[in-house]
Amino acid sequence: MSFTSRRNLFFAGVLGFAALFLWGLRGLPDFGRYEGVYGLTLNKVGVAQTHATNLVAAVAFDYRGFDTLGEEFILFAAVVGVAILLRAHRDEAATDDAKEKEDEGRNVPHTSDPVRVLGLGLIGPTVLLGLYVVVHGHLTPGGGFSGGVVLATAALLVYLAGEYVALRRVSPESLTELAESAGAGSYAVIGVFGLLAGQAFLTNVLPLGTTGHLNSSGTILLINLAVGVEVAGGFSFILAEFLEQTLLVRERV
Amino acid sequence: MRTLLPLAVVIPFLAAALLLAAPQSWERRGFDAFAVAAAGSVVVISSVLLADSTRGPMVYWFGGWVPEDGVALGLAFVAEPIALTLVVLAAFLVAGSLVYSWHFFDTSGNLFHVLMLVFLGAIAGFCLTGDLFSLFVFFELMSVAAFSLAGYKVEEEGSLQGALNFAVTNSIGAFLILSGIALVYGRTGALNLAQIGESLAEAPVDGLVITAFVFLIAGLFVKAAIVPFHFWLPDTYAAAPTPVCVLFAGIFNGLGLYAIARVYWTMFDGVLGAELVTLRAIMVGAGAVTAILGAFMCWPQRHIKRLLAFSTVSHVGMFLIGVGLFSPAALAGAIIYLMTDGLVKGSLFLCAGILLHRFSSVDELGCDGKGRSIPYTGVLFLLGGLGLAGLPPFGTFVGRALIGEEAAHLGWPWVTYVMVAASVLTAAPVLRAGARVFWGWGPGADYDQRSEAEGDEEEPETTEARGTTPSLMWLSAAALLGASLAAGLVPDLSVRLEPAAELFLDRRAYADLVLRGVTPNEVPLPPGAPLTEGAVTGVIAALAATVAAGIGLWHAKLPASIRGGISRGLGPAFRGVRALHSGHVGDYVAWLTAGVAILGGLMAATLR
Amino acid sequence: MTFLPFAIAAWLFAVGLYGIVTSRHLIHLVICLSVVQSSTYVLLLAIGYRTGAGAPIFAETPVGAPVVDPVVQALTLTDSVVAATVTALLLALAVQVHKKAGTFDPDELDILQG
Amino acid sequence: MELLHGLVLVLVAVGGTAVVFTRDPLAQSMVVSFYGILLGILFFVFRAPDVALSQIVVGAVALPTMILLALAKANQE
Repeated sequence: MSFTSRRNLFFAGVLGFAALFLWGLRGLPDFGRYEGVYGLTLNKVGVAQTHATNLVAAVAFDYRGFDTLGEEFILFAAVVGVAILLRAHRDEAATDDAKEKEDEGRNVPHTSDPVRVLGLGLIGPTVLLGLYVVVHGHLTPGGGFSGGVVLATAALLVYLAGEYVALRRVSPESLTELAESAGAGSYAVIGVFGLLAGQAFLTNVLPLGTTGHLNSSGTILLINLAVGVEVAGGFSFILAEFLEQTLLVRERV
Repeated sequence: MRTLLPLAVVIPFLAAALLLAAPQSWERRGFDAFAVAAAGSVVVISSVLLADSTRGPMVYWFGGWVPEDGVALGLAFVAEPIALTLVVLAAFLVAGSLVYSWHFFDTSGNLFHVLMLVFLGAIAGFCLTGDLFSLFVFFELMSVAAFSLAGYKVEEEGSLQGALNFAVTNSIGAFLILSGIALVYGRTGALNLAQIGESLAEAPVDGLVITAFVFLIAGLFVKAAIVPFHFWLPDTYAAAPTPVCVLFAGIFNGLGLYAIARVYWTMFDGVLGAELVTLRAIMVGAGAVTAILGAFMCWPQRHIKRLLAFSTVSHVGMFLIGVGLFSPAALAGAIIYLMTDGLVKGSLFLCAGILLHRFSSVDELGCDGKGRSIPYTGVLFLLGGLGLAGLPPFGTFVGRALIGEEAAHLGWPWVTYVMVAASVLTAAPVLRAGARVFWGWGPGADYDQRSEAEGDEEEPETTEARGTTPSLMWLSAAALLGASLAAGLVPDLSVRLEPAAELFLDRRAYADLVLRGVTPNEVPLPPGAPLTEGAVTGVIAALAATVAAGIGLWHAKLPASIRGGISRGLGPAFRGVRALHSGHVGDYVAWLTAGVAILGGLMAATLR
Repeated sequence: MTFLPFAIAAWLFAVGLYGIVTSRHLIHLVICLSVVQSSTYVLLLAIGYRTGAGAPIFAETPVGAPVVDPVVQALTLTDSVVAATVTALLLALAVQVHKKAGTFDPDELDILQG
Repeated sequence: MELLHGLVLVLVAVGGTAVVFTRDPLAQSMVVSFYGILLGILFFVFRAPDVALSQIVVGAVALPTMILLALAKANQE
C-alpha cells in the first residue's frame, strides 16, 4: 500500500477503534470511585495473612505469585532472544583468546579522568541503593523489579567509567547468564518448597516473622531476592550485549 | 495427582533455567537428551492427568489460596480434558521437534532448547489457567519465546523481518487483551474467570461488556491469524526454522481459538448468551472468510513453506467455524480437527525441512524432480497432502465432519461446502508441489517466466552431510503423520470429547467447580454414530484435490480459451490479494486497527 | 473531568498506533509500541485509584485505612519491567534487520511480498 | 479529581504525543526519557509508588540507554 492509502485505512479504522474504546470506558466506575471486591478484600486481610507491609509485593509474590513467575520467564525468554539475535556479531569477531588480547590492548572508550572518577565513585552507592531497594521490597515501595534495574545501572556505570574491559570479564556469558538462570530457577525452586511441605506450589511455607521487620513475610522476601538477581542479570546482560556490538564494530572501523 | 498439575509448567521452566546455566563445554547431545527428556516428561504427566480428568475435572489453587465467599484471592489451574488434550499435543510436538532438531544448528549451543522448553511451559500454563491475567501472562510468554524462535536464523533477512512483523502485531494484540482485561476488572473487580462470569451475568449488556469482549477477541484473533489480523503469519512461518514451524502451525494459532472458547464460555456466556445467534453468525462468517482467503492464497505459492503457512491460515479459519458455532459437538470437532490437522501440517513442515537440508531450497520449481532421490520423504509429503484434504482414515475428516454436521443442524449446510472447498484448495497445491518435486511430474521449470526472489537459495539449517537424510528427521515426520492417522482410527473418536465439551460449555458448573469446589455431574459418553457422510466427503475432497493438482501441473495443456478465461477471471483477484500481503508492518497494523473497528462495529450494531 | 484519565489512556493507545503505521524508522516504531503499552498502565492504575485513599503500603499507614487497589499495581509493576526487556528484544531485531537490509525504513523492506 | 491529576495527565498525553511525533530516533530517546519521568510522576499521584519507582528506573534510564546503544550500533556500520 502507498503511504497515503495506508494512512487513510488507518484513520478509518482508528475512528471506529476510538469510538469503541471510549464507549467501553464510559462503562467504568467514575475515576476515584472504584470498589472492586478483589482489592478491597486483600486490603483487609493481606497484611495479616502475609506479614508484608507492602501489599503490592504481597499480591505480586504471594497471592498472584504464579503470574509473576510467568512474568519472570518472559524476561528470561526475552534475554535469551536478545542473546540469539546479537550472537551473530560475536561469532564474526575473533575467537575468545584473541578477543581477550584485544581487550587488553584496547583503550575504548576514552573517558576523561573526572568522569571516570565520578563514575567509579557512583558505583558503590548505586549498588548499595539497589540492594536496599531489593531487600526492603516487602516493606516499602521497591523490590526485586526496580532494585534489579538499579543494580544493572551499576554495570552501566562501570562502562561509563571506562572500565569496559573489567565489565567484559565478568559480564556477558559467565556471570549475567548465570544470574539469569539462577534468578529464574530459584523462583521456581522456592515454589517447590511448598510441594515439599505437602502444600500447593508457591505456598508461603516459611516462618512469616514479625510484620514490619526486615526478616518477615516468608517466601516473599526470598522471591524478591530471586527476582532482583534475575532482573539485574537480565538488564546488565542486555546492556552488555548492545555495548559489545557497539564496541566491536567501532574497533574494526 | 494434584502435585502433578503445576509440574506440567514447572518442569519445563526449571529445565530451561538449568540448561541455560549448563556449561557450554557440555556435549551438544547432552543438551538434546536433557531437553527431550524434559519435554517427554511433560507428555507423560499431561497424559496421566488427561486420563484422570476424564473421571472429573480438578482445581488447583496456587499458594493454597482457596476462594473465600466466592472471591478468588489467588490463581487456579483447572484441569479438564480439553485443556489437557492441548497440553499433550503441545508436549508431543515439542518433543518431536527436539528430536528432529538433533541434526540442527550444530553451532548454536543450548539457547534453542531453552526457548523451546519455555515455550512448552507457557503453553501448558495458558491452557490450564483459570485466571484472566494469567492467560495474558502466558500468552505474552508464549509470544516472546516465539518471537525469538522465529528470528532464530539471524543470517536471513526474511526470517528477521518476519519475526519483527510477528512481534509488532502480536504485541499490539497483547495490549488489546490487556486493555480488555482492565475494562473487565474495572467492572467486576475480579480476575478469576469464573468469578468474572458470575459478576458480569448480573448486569445487562452495555458498551463496556461489548468493548471488552471485542478487545479480547481481537487480540486472540491476531494470535490465531484470522483475516484481517493474519498478515504476519505467512511472513513468519515461511522463514522460521523448521522445528519451530511445527509448533507454530501445529498448535500456536489453535491456542488463540481455544482461549476464545474459554473466555466466552466462562466469562461472557451469562451476559451475551441471549445473543448467541448473532455472535455465531459473526464468528462463522470470520472463519469462512479466513478459510477461503487462506486457501485462495495457497495456489499461487511456489515457496513450499509459505504455501504451508497460507494453508495454516485457511485451516485456522475452519477451526474458528467450529469454535464459533458455540455448541459442544462443534467444539469437540474443532479440537479434533485442530489436533489431527496440526500433526499433518507439522509432518509436512518437517518434510519441507528435509528438502531444505538436501537441496538448500524449498522452491517448488527449483526442486523440480530433485526429490526423486528421497522417495520415502515424497510418500510422506503426498500422504500429508491427502491428510490435509481430509481423506479417511486421517483424523482430519472426523473433525471436519463434526463441524459440518453441527452447522447443518443449526441451519447452515453451506458451511460444509466452504470447508471442503478450502480443504481442496489447500491440499491441491501441496499435492502439486509434491508430485513435481518428488516425481518430477509436470513440465519443467521454464514454463513459468516469473523469476521471483522467493525461489532463491536459502541458508541451510543443518550442518550434516547433505547427501543423506538422517533417519531421525524422517522418523519424526513419520511419527507426526502416523499419530494423525492413528487418531482417525480411534473407535468413536467423534464422541470421545463430547462430554468434555459439554462441561466446557457449562458456565454454571464451571463456576461451581472453581469457586465452591462442587464437582460437576458426569456427562455420559453418547453412543458413537458412524460418520459415513463425512468419510465420503473426505474421499471426494481428496479426489478433487488430486484432480486440481493435476490441473496445476499440466495447465499448459488446457485449451487456450479456458486458460485465458481463468487468467482473465482470477488473475486480477490473485494479484490484488497478493498485493495486500505486502510485508510492510505499517500496513499490517493499519489492517489490525481496521479489523478491530469492523469487529466492534458488527458487535455494537447487533448486540446492543 | 472524571473521564479524563480514561480518555487519555485511549488517546495514548491511538496515537501510538498512528506512530507505528506512519513510521519510517524501525526504532521509532518500536518506541511507539512502548507508548501504546504505557496506555495500558495508565488505564489500569486509573481504574484502581480511589479518591482520598493512600498507597497500599502499610509501613506507616495503619491497616484498615482506605488505600487504592493493590492488584492493578502488582499487575503493572511486574509488567512494566518485563516489557522493557521485550522492547530490547524488538530493538535487537530492528538492529539485525538494519544489518541485513541496510535500512531502518519499513518502506524499503520488500522481500516478503505476496 | 484534583487539579494536580488533571495537570499531570495532560502532560502525559502531550509527552506521549511528542514521543510519537519526534521522528528522529536519537531525539526521540531523549523525549522518551522525559516521558518516562512524566509517567513516573503520574503513577506517584495515582498512589502507586512501586510502579512509579520502576517506571522511572526503566522508562527514564534503562529504555533510553538501550535505544541509544541500538542506534550507536547501527550508525557505526
